[in-house]
Amino acid sequence: MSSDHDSPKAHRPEGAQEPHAFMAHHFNTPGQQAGAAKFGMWVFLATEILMFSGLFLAYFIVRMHYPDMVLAAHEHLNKVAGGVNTVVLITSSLTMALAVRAAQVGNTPAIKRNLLLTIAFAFVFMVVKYFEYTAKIEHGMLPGKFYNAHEHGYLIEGHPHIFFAVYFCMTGLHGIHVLIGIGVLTWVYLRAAKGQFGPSYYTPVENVGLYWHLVDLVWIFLFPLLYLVR
Amino acid sequence: MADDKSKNDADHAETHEREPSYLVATKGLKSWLFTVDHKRLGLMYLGSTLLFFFIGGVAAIMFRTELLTPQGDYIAQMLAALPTWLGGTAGDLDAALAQSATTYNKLFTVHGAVMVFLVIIPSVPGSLGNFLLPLMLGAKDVAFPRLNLLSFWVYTLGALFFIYTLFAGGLDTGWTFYTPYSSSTGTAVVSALFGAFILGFSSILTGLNFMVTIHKMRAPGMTWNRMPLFCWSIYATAVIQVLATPVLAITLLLLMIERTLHIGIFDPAMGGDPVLFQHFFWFYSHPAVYIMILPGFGIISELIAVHSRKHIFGYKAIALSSVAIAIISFVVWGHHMFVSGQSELAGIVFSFLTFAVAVPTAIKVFSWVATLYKGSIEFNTPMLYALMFLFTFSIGGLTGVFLGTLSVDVHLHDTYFVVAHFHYVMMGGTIIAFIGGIHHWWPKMTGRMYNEGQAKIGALLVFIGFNMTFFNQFVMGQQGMPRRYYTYNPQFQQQHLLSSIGSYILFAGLLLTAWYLLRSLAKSNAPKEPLPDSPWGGASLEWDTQTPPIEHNFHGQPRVDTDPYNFPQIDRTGEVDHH
Amino acid sequence: MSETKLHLHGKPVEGFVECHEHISPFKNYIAVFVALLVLTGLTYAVSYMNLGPASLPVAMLVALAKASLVCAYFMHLAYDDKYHVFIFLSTLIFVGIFFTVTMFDLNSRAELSEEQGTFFMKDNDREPPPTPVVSGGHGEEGGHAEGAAGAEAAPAAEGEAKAAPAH
Amino acid sequence: MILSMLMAPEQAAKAAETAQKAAETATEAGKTPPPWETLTPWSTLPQASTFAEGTDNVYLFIVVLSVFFFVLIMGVQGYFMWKYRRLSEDQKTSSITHNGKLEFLWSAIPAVLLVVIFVWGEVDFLKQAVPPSDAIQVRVTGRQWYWTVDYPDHPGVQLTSSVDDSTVTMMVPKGRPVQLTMTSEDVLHSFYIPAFRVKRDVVPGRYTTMWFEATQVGEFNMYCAEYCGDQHSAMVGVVKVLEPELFDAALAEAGRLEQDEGESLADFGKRIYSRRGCNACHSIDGSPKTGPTWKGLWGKQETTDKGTVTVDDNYVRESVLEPNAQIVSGFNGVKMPSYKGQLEDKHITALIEYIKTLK
Repeated sequence: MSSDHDSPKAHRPEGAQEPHAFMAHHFNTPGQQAGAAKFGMWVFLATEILMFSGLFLAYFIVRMHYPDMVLAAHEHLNKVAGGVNTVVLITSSLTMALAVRAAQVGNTPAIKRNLLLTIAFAFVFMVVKYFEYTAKIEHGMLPGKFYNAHEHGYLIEGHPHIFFAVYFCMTGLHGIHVLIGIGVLTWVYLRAAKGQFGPSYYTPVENVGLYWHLVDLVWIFLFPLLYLVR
Repeated sequence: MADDKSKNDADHAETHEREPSYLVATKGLKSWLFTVDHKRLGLMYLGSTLLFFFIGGVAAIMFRTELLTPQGDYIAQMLAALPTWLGGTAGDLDAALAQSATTYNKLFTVHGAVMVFLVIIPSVPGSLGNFLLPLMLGAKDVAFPRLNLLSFWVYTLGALFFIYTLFAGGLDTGWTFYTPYSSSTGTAVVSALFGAFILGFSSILTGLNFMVTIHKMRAPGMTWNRMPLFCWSIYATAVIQVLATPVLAITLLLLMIERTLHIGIFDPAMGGDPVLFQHFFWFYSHPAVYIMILPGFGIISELIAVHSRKHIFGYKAIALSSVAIAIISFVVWGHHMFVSGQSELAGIVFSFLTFAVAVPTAIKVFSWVATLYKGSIEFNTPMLYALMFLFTFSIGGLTGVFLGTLSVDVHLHDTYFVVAHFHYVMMGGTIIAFIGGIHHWWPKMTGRMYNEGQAKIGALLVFIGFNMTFFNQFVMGQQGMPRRYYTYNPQFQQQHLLSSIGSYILFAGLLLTAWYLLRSLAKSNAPKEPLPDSPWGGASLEWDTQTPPIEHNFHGQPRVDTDPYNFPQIDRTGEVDHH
Repeated sequence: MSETKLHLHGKPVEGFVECHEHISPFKNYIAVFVALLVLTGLTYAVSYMNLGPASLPVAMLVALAKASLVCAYFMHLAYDDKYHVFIFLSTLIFVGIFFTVTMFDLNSRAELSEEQGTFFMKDNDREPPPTPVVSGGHGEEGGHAEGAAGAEAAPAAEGEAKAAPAH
Repeated sequence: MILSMLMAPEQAAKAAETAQKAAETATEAGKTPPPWETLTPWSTLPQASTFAEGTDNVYLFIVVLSVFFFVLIMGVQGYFMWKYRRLSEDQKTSSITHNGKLEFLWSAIPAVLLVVIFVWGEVDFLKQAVPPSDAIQVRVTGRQWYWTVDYPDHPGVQLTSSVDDSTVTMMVPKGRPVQLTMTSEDVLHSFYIPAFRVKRDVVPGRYTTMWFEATQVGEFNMYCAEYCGDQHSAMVGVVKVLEPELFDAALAEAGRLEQDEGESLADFGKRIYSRRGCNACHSIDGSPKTGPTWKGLWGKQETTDKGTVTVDDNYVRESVLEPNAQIVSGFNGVKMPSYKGQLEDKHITALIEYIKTLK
């Protein structure tokens, strides 16, 4: 085992990027840092997928045990609101991807514009969600012991409290992810406004983008399962 | 041993003045609490896991005392008598007696939950993993040092929830939280669930960090096949932590919602399915068993190779079997549920897959024994623990075969046989390896050497106490003694007596170990000369730096051109030199 | 795509591929976006066509197609480090294991129960009949317990009717 | 024998003596076996069902294999430890790093043996999964914390376990298959008879089944094996195996819960108290248990979650049939199962008479 003791800079191969202001001390090259960050993000996405998978499995099992109840209960969800939200999220995914592209080519105004659009769509999503939730709460279509839709004149056969529990768990956890997304998007926007991103360093934009696309991915499956499937 | 420096260390001594170690590089409480140095975080994890190990151990000693006699009244009498010892009047014995069942249930739950969630899962990855991984890979730190700090504080937060649970009425569900009992009992289930939920995130963050570190932070020349086996086992562990723990998080979340809102996914009274909870729970908790044991495997690989100064036998087989175990561990969870009301067909599939795990495990054990062949074996404390591990873990592994066998498991499930089996694997495997690892890397971590004579006595006590406690529990289980009974059939009294006495010996051995380790830290025990870089003659990178290491681990960037088990004592004569 | 290589003893060092970059043309993003909108419309259409038992697999296939588009082009998996693809796919494999094995148990358990004359959900064939579904565990909230019991009386009867032929 | 056990329950808190008695009745010889016998696995656990031998054979096979491999590993390890101990600091070590043939062998041989064990265990397991069609039907219900056992072919017969004693909880004839259909009223339990090598979880909201055929006359311990709360360790009982020709009559006698001639109503109530699981939660000596004690209960003013109430006929009756209508304060966290359909009016009347005697 050998160990030589000259400074790490001496080992930087020719043609490698120069270190930027945001390189941490324990990395040797900016490329290593960017690669580590992106790799970490993908591993994080894997954990997110597995976390949601538990809820999806719960949904499938409830559906298997009570097929008629799920069919009857899902009719009470607002398909239009769900559809609008789907389009909103897909569009926000597009703007997010364009923000990353703008960072890659070093167009700071375009990064800011696209990030702002993404944040705006996220807010639209949450507003629609708010109206949906309000309607459900008014109709007593609540999870578990709070379920009392029959008192509001909605009679659903079976154990509809389970369906609405699954509905609120899934959309609720997804909604929390959207809220967190708004937070990190704002953070990235503020950094972008300071002009910190360019072709040599755009890891935060890219990673937040990956996260946002995952939020979109989850909704792509949630929407047909909860709102549409017969 | 201690005076035998490897060639590289001699080089070091020539080229470098000693620099302040990471322990003293910065000063003040804040420099520890908010450190991003993986080595300091490793020490902090070590301290906290050992603290909880003590708490869990005290709970165990208390219920072992209760089990001295078939009737369940010892703890009640102790609790009632406690005020008199403190100088007051005796407590209400009747009230204590009426609570003695609950007290016992809370004690074994505390023992299980603390040992699993707060000790064994974070122990080796958190302490030794954090300390060693960057050193072994030749990196300055883990990939995300601040995430590492966050992970530690998340662990602390989860631990606080557990402590809160203890004071808010305790927890009596058993560490498995089976529904519907956990959704109906009156104890502080939600705070415990939330604690475990938070601890899960600590585990995920640690695993994620280690995965990225191993992928991206290896020193130049450190190929996958030149990584020390400890890194391989940490890698396999990290894969499980990352893939399985999120499912635990969502399971505990659903259970919390079930308990507070009665949503009817797990609770049959509301239309749910309690067996579904077991599927969800064991999908995490079976792989979690390998989160616990795989790092132990890694430690043993290092210890045996270094202390017999021999190239580890079957490097690739050991490395790949770790990964194989990690993957297979995801498809065997149903062997916890053979009699749970799971379908027989699923039981058969799970049983078959369970046996598939046994093969890579057997490969490891055989390879370790083969490593001893024509070695130069030094019987110092770390090596004694490694050899002890081979003994106890072999028993633990072989008894696993009984429990994987369908018809035998029907009889043995939820009896003391299971208790004995998993203590042989968890305590006799992970904890023994952990203690061995602490001794092995103690000089590197602290710059101090413990008292070898006391350490050997401690090891002997642990070995005798452990086997005395748990071996006859196999017999008891086969005779039909069910788990989690605080009163029991008097036919088992002699065996319980033996177990309890064994547990006292084990406890004494562990206390002795803690005592001499702490004593070695005293100022008066500081060595006159700084300890050599490699007191055991180890050849991996962590022995290549100063003892204790400097703040940024290495002077410059280490480069690697050989594997970590190339000891200078290996006889290369008659061999074609290929490097 | 840039690859940084370190050299040791004149040979490139393994394991030092650091980061991949790829800049897609603007029109690709728009094309993917349009495709996603079309597929969303398709999901809608399918749900109104009422394909019976096929509706779930079809809806899932469409969702899968949408997800693949997002992953491949928005998340750059198509051009990315292959190891990221590997992580992503292996995650899906583990999700698959979790789903299939659990569902396999539930399905085969339901079948076995049918064969053995035992039932998945409780029905009222015992003498004496079991107590109402809501047990005293929720008794603290008296009002709720009654509400839930009312809501559940119907399903219990329904479950009984279904299970009866097997008995 | 059952009656003799009913004499004991006065010192409910001191479970020791009664547990001792339970053990005595459970062992066939009628006394605690000598210590050396408790330490050998085979002396105290009879093979009392048709499954027992098969299970034990697989078990023994694995024991033999395990001992062989353990001795092999430890023997080799011990030999190496002695032979290659470090004698000098510069002792040379071998440069061997692997051996493909050896590694293949020690992967393949265990793999083959494991497949054999798997198949063997699986065959026996499948036998346990399929009950014969002519099996005697038995219904088992688990509750916190006692078992009730009903026989659909013998209407009116019900046996229960008791928290203070190991009483006969189940009677089965020798040499006839018996199928248990089990469910739980509250949480998970597990019905476990070690001597028969059978065990099955009892799941609320669902029926699980298991079957066995006893091969030995005698009394065998029965346990709850799935943790179910406070008195988990008191959910034990005895399974009594009888010659088939004695079975029907003995069952009818054991299951009878009628007032005997010459028995006072209060004595009858006392019998019900211990035979229907009341003693699991209610003491009669004033000591606190899961439920309110019955000592001095009659006529007492109790504060409940619905206001105060005097303990009279109506309140006792309501508490038996709808236990959670009015819960005495301090006992909110506990749920009592309803006895509707389990206890008839005459039983409740007898219980009331019994409570009146507990001053």
